[in-house]
Amino acid sequence: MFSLSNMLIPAILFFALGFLAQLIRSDLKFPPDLAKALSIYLLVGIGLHGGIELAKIDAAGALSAVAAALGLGFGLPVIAYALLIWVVRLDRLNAAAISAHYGSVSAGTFVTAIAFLDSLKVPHESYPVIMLAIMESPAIIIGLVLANLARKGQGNGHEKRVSRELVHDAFTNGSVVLLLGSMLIGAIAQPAGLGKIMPFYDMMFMGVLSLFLLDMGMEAARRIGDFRKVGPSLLVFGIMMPMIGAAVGLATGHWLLGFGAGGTLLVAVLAASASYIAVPPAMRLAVPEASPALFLTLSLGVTFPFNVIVGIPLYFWAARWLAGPV
Amino acid sequence: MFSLSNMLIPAILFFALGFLAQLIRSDLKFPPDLAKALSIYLLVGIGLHGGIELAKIDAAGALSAVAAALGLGFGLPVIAYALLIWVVRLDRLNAAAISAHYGSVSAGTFVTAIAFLDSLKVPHESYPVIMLAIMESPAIIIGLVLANLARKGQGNGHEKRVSRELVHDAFTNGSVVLLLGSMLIGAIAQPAGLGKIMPFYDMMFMGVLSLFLLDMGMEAARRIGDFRKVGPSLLVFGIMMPMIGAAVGLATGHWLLGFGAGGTLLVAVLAASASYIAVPPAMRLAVPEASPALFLTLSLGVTFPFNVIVGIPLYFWAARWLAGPV
Amino acid sequence: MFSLSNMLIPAILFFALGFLAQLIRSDLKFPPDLAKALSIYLLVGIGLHGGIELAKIDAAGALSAVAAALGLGFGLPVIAYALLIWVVRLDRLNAAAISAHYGSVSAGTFVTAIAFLDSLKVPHESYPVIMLAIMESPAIIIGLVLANLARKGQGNGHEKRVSRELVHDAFTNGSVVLLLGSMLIGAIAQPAGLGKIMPFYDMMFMGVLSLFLLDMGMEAARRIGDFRKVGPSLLVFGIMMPMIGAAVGLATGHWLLGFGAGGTLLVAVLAASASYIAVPPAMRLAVPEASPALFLTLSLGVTFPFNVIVGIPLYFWAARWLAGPV
Amino acid sequence: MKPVKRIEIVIEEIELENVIRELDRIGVVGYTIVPHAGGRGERGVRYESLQGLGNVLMTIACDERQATRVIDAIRPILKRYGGICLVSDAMWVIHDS
Amino acid sequence: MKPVKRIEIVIEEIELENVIRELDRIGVVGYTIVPHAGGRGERGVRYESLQGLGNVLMTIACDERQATRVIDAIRPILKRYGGICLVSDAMWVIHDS
Amino acid sequence: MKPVKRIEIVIEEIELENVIRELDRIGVVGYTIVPHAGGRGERGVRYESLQGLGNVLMTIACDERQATRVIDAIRPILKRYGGICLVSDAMWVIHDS
Ligand SMILES: Nc1ncnc2c1ncn2[C@@H]1O[C@H](COP(=O)(O)O)[C@@H](O)[C@H]1O
Ligand SMILES: Nc1ncnc2c1ncn2[C@@H]1O[C@H](COP(=O)(O)O)[C@@H](O)[C@H]1O
Ligand SMILES: Nc1ncnc2c1ncn2[C@@H]1O[C@H](COP(=O)(O)O)[C@@H](O)[C@H]1O
Ligand code: NA
Ligand code: NA
Ligand code: NA
Repeated sequence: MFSLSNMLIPAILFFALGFLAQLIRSDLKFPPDLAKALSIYLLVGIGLHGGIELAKIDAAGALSAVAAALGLGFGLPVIAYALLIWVVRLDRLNAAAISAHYGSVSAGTFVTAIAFLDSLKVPHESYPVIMLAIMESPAIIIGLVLANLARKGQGNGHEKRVSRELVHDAFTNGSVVLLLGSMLIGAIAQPAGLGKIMPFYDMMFMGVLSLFLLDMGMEAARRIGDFRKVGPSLLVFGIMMPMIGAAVGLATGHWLLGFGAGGTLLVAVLAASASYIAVPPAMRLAVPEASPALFLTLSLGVTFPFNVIVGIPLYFWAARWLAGPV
Repeated sequence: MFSLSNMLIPAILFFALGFLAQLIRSDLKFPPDLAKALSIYLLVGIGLHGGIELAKIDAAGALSAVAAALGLGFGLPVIAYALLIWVVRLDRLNAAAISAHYGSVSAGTFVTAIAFLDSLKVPHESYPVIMLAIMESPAIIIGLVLANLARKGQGNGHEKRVSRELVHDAFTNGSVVLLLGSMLIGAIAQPAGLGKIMPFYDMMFMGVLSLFLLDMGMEAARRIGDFRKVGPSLLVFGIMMPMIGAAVGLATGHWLLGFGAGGTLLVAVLAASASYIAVPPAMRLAVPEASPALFLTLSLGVTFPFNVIVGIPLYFWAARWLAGPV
Repeated sequence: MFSLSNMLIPAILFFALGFLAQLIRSDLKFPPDLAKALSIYLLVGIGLHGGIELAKIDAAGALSAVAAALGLGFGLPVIAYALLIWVVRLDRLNAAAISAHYGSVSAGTFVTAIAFLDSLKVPHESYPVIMLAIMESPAIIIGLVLANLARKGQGNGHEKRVSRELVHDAFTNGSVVLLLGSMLIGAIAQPAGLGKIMPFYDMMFMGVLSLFLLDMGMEAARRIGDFRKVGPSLLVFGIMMPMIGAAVGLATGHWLLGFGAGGTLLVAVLAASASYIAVPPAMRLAVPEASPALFLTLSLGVTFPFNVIVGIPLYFWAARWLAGPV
Repeated sequence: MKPVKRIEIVIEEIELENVIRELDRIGVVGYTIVPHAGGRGERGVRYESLQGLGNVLMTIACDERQATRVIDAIRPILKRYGGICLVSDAMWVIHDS
Repeated sequence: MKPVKRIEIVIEEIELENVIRELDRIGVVGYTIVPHAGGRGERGVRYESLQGLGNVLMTIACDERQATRVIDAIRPILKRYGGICLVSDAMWVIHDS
Repeated sequence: MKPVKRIEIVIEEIELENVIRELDRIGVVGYTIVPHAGGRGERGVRYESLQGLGNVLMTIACDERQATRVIDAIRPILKRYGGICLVSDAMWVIHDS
C-alpha cells in the first residue's frame, strides 16, 4: 500500500519543482496576482463542493463537526503556546503569534490531502470542509488573547481598538467569507445552475492546485534563508507541532467524530497544518512586536513542506491503522 | 413558474456574496488584473458563441437586428437625457454623461440573463449578441453630441480634437474589438479548429461568470457610499430608466424582431442595462465636468444590481406574457 | 489540401485580431500578468504532454533528438551570425545578440504548429518537445561567446562575472525549468494523479493558446513602429533566416531523425522560430551595447508573424513533400 | 505655484487603512498611493505576496502646518509597525494659478 | 551630477496618452511611469479598476527651461481632468560624468 | 527628523539583482522598490512585458557618505544599461525621535 509511488502525485511533484526552481535560483517568476487568483478559485471550489455535499447530510453530524473545529481551533494554540514558552523558551509575544498560526489551517495542505486520497481512491466524509472554514477564526482570537495577556504590565492603551478590529477581521477575512459563502451557495443554489458552473470547478481543480503548489513551493524555499534566524529548537517545533496536532486530529476524527480513514486523515491535516495566508497579516497587526521571519518561516518554510511531503502519508498510515482494515 | 428558486442561480448568488462581503467590510480582495482577465474571457466567449450561431443564420435577420441595435443605441440616450433634464432637473453635462451609459449595454448583465435562461432551459435567438457588440458605440457618440450641445455658449476650442478622438475610440474600444473580432472568428474559422478551442469557452463560461460577478458585487457595494452624493431623485432614475429601457426593448424584441420569450428577454436586458466598463472612461474624457460619482454609482451601484436581482426575472415575466404560452 | 482554410485555424485568427486591434489603435489592453500566467500554463501543458508521451518511448530515439537539438542550438546562431556580419554587414555585438535569438526557439510558434497539425488531423512524433526544452540554452551561450569574441580588443574586465551568471541563467531560466520539470513530472507521476490534472491542460490548451496569441499579435504589431530603425536589409534577414532555419530543420527532421511529416514540421518550426521571451533579457544583460529595438523587432515583429501566418503552412508543404504520400 | 511639503511614506499594505483613518482625522484630503511595492529595512525584506505583507508608497502634498500633524500621527505607527517617512520641499503647480 | 527639476505628475490613466503627446510636442524625451496608482483628491477616491479610472504617477527629470514648458502644457490638463503636479530640485547623476 | 539624501533610481527590472548586490557590498540596508514601471529615455520606450524588460523604481534614504558610495557604485551600471539616478535632500522622520 505504501510505496514511494504515493508521493508521486502531481500536486506534490509540482510543489517539489517550485522548491527546486527556487533552490537553483531560477529566474522563474509567478505573478503575485496569479497566486491570488488561484487561491480564490481553490477556496470557492472547496466551498462549493463542500456545500453540495453538506446539503445532503444531517445537521447533527454537521453540529458535532463544528464543535470539534471550535475545540481544535481554541485548543491547539494553547498547546502550541505552552510548548513554545516552556520547552522552546521563546518570548511570549512571538509565542502568541506563532501559536495562532498552528491553531489555524492551511487550505493548500487540506486540498493536497484530498488529492492524495483521490489518487488512492479513498473516499472521505464531507464535514471536514466546514471545519476548514471554521478553524480560521478561533485561532486568530486566541492569538490575540495570548498576546494581550503577554503585554500585561507593559501597559499600552492603543491596543483596545486594534483588538476590536481584529475580532471583526477574524470573522470576515477573505478566506472565511469565500469558504462559507461558496458553501452556502453550493447548498442552496438550484441544481440546474450549479450543474452549469461545476465543470469549471471540477475539471480544473487538480490542475489549478498543481500550479498553486508550484508557486507555494517557490515561496517555501524562499524561506530557507531565514532558517538561521529561526534557530534549531524552533525548527524542531515546526516539525513536532504538526505531529502533535495530527495526533489530536486523528483522535478527534476517529473517536469523537467517528470518521473513516479518509475523513480522519483530513481532520488530522486540519489540526497539523499551520495557516500561511490568513493568519500572518492578522498577527502582524495584532502583535507587531513578533517577527514575521519566525512565524512565516515556521508555517510556510517548515511545517507546510513537512506536511505535504512527509506528514500526509504518515497521518494517513495512522488513520488507516485506527480505522482498521476496510 | 416564478418562485424564489429562479433567483437562486449561482451567478446571482455570487453577485450577492460579493456585495455582502463588501458590506461587512471583509478584507477579501480581487486583483484588478483578474477582473480584466475574466472580462476578456467573457467577451471572447460571447463573441465566439455568437459567431458560430450567426454563421448558420440568414443575413436579413442579422440586418434587422443591427438596425434595431442602432435604433436603441441612438434612441435610449435621448430618452434618458430628456428625463434627466426635465424630470430630474440635472445639469446638462452630467445628464449627457449619464445618458450615454444608459444607451450602451452591460455584457455582465447580458450574460447573467443567458445564465438565467439556461437555468430555466429556455432557448433564445442568437441575434442579440450582435446587438450587444453594436450598442456600445452609438451611445458614446450621442453622449458626446449632447455634451457638445450643452457646452454651446460656454465656448471652448480644445474640444474638437477630443471629439474626433472619441469617435475613433467609440468604434475601437476594447470590448467592441473583442466582441466583433471573436464573432467574426466564430463565423469564419474552420470547424475542426473551433472544436478544439470551444471546450475552453463552453465548460468554463458559467464558472468564470460566477467569479466575475463576485467581483462586480463587491464593486457595486463599494458605490453605496456615494448614494448620498447621488440624491433620491437620481436614485429613482437609476431604477426607472432600466424599466423604461426594458419596455422599449421588449417591444423591439417581440414586435419589431419577432423573437421568442428568450430572445425578447435579451433585447430587453440590452436596452435596460447601463454600461459600466466601456462608457465611463469615454465620458470621463468627453465630459470631464461630469461627476464619475454620479454616473458610476448609477450604472454600477444601482442599475446593475437592480437588473441582476429584480430586473431579469421581471422582464422575463413580461417577455413570456408577450410571447404567449409556448 | 492547401487552401486558405488551413490558415483559418482560430489560433492564427486570434493572432491576426490582436495585430489588427493594435493597428487600429484600439484601447484593448491585456494585463502583463495575464500574459505571464498564460505562458506558464502553456509551458507546463507542453511539458506534461511531452513527458507522458516520452515515458512510452525508447531512450535511443530521445538521445538522438537531444543530440539534434544541441546541434541546431549551437549551429543555427553561427549561420545567423555569419549572415549578419558578411551579408547584412551589421556590427558584431548586435549580430551576436540577434544570432542568439535565432538559435533559440519560440514556444508560441511551436504550439501554433501543433494546433495547425491538429486541425489537419496529422499526427506527430513526441520527441520535438524535448528539443524545445533543450534548444533555449545553447543559443544563449553561443550568443555570449560571440559577443565576448566581438569585444576582444575593446578590453573590459567586468564581463567575466556577467558571463558566469549568464551561463547559470541559460540553464535555469524559467521556461527551461518549467518545460523540463513538467516533462519529468509527466513521465514519472502516477497515472491516477495525472488523470486528475490533465483535463485542465487538455481541454483548455487550445483556448488558452488563442488568448495568448491575441496578446502576442498586439505585441508584434507594437513593434512595427521600429521597422524604420531596423532597416530593409535586416527586415529581409528576419524573413530569410527562418526559411534557412526551416530548411535545416526539415533536413534534420526527415533525414537525421526519420520523422514523419508532422514531426518534421515541428523540427522545422523549432529551427525557424526565434525566441522572444527567454533570450531577449539574457542578451540585454549579456550584450547591453546591442539594441533591443533590433533584436525584439526582428524576433517578435517580423519572424514570429511570418512563421505563424506564412511559415507553418509553407514548411508543412515541404515536410509533406519530403515525407511522400502517406 | 505654491510651496508645499511633500511627505513620502512607505508602510506595510495592511497598515494602509489605519494611516488613511489618521489622515481623515487630521483633515488631509489628498494623497496618492502606489501599491505592489517591496523593500528592505530593519525588519528584513518585504515583497508583495498572498499574505498582503508587501509595502505601499504614499505621497502627500500639504502645507507645513498639516505636515507637522501628519508626521505626529504617523510616527507611532512607524514605531510600531516599521516603515519610513521622508519629508521634502516642493512647489505645487496649482490648477488655477 | 547636474542640477535638474524633478516634475512629479499624478493623472488619471486615461489621460496618459494626452500628456505624452504634450511632452513629444515640447521635445521632452525622458520620463518614467508608475501605473496602478490610486489616491484621493478634490474629485474623490480613485483606484485601479476595470474602467481604467485609476491614476498613474509620472516622473520627469529635465532642465529648468523645459520644466517651465512642461508645467505650462500640463496645467490646462490638470485644470480639466484633475490630478497634481509637484516640482522639486534634484541632482541628476549623469551616466558619463 | 534627520537630514538625509534621497536617491531615486530607475533601472531595468533585470538589473535589479545586480544593484541590490552593490548595495549589500556597500552596506546599505534600506531601500524601497516599485515594480511594473515603464518609461522612455535615450534607449527608447520601456514597458512591463513577458520579457521582463520593464523598469523598476528604487528609492534609498541614506546619509551623505553612503549616498556618495551608492552613486559611485550605480554609475557604471547606468552607463552600461541605461536608466537614471536622481539625488535630492529630505528629512527622515525617525521612528524614535
Ligand atoms: N533607508 C531606507 N530607504 C528606503 N526605504 C526604506 C529604508 N528603510 C526602510 N525602508 C522601507 O520601509 C520598509 C520597512 O522598513 P523597516 O521597518 O525598517 O523594515 C522597508 O521594507 C522599505 O520598503
Ligand atoms: N494633496 C495631494 N497629495 C498627493 N496626491 C494628491 C493630492 N491631491 C490630489 N492628489 C492625487 O491626484 C489625484 C486627482 O486629484 P483631484 O483631481 O484633486 O481629485 C488624486 O486621486 C490623488 O492621487
Ligand atoms: N529625463 C528622464 N526623466 C525621468 N525618467 C527618465 C528620464 N530619462 C530616462 N528615464 C528613465 O530611465 C529609463 C532608461 O533610460 P535610458 O537609459 O535613457 O533609455 C527610461 O525608460 C525611463 O524610465
Ligand atoms: Na492547525
Ligand atoms: Na441600455
Ligand atoms: Na530557431
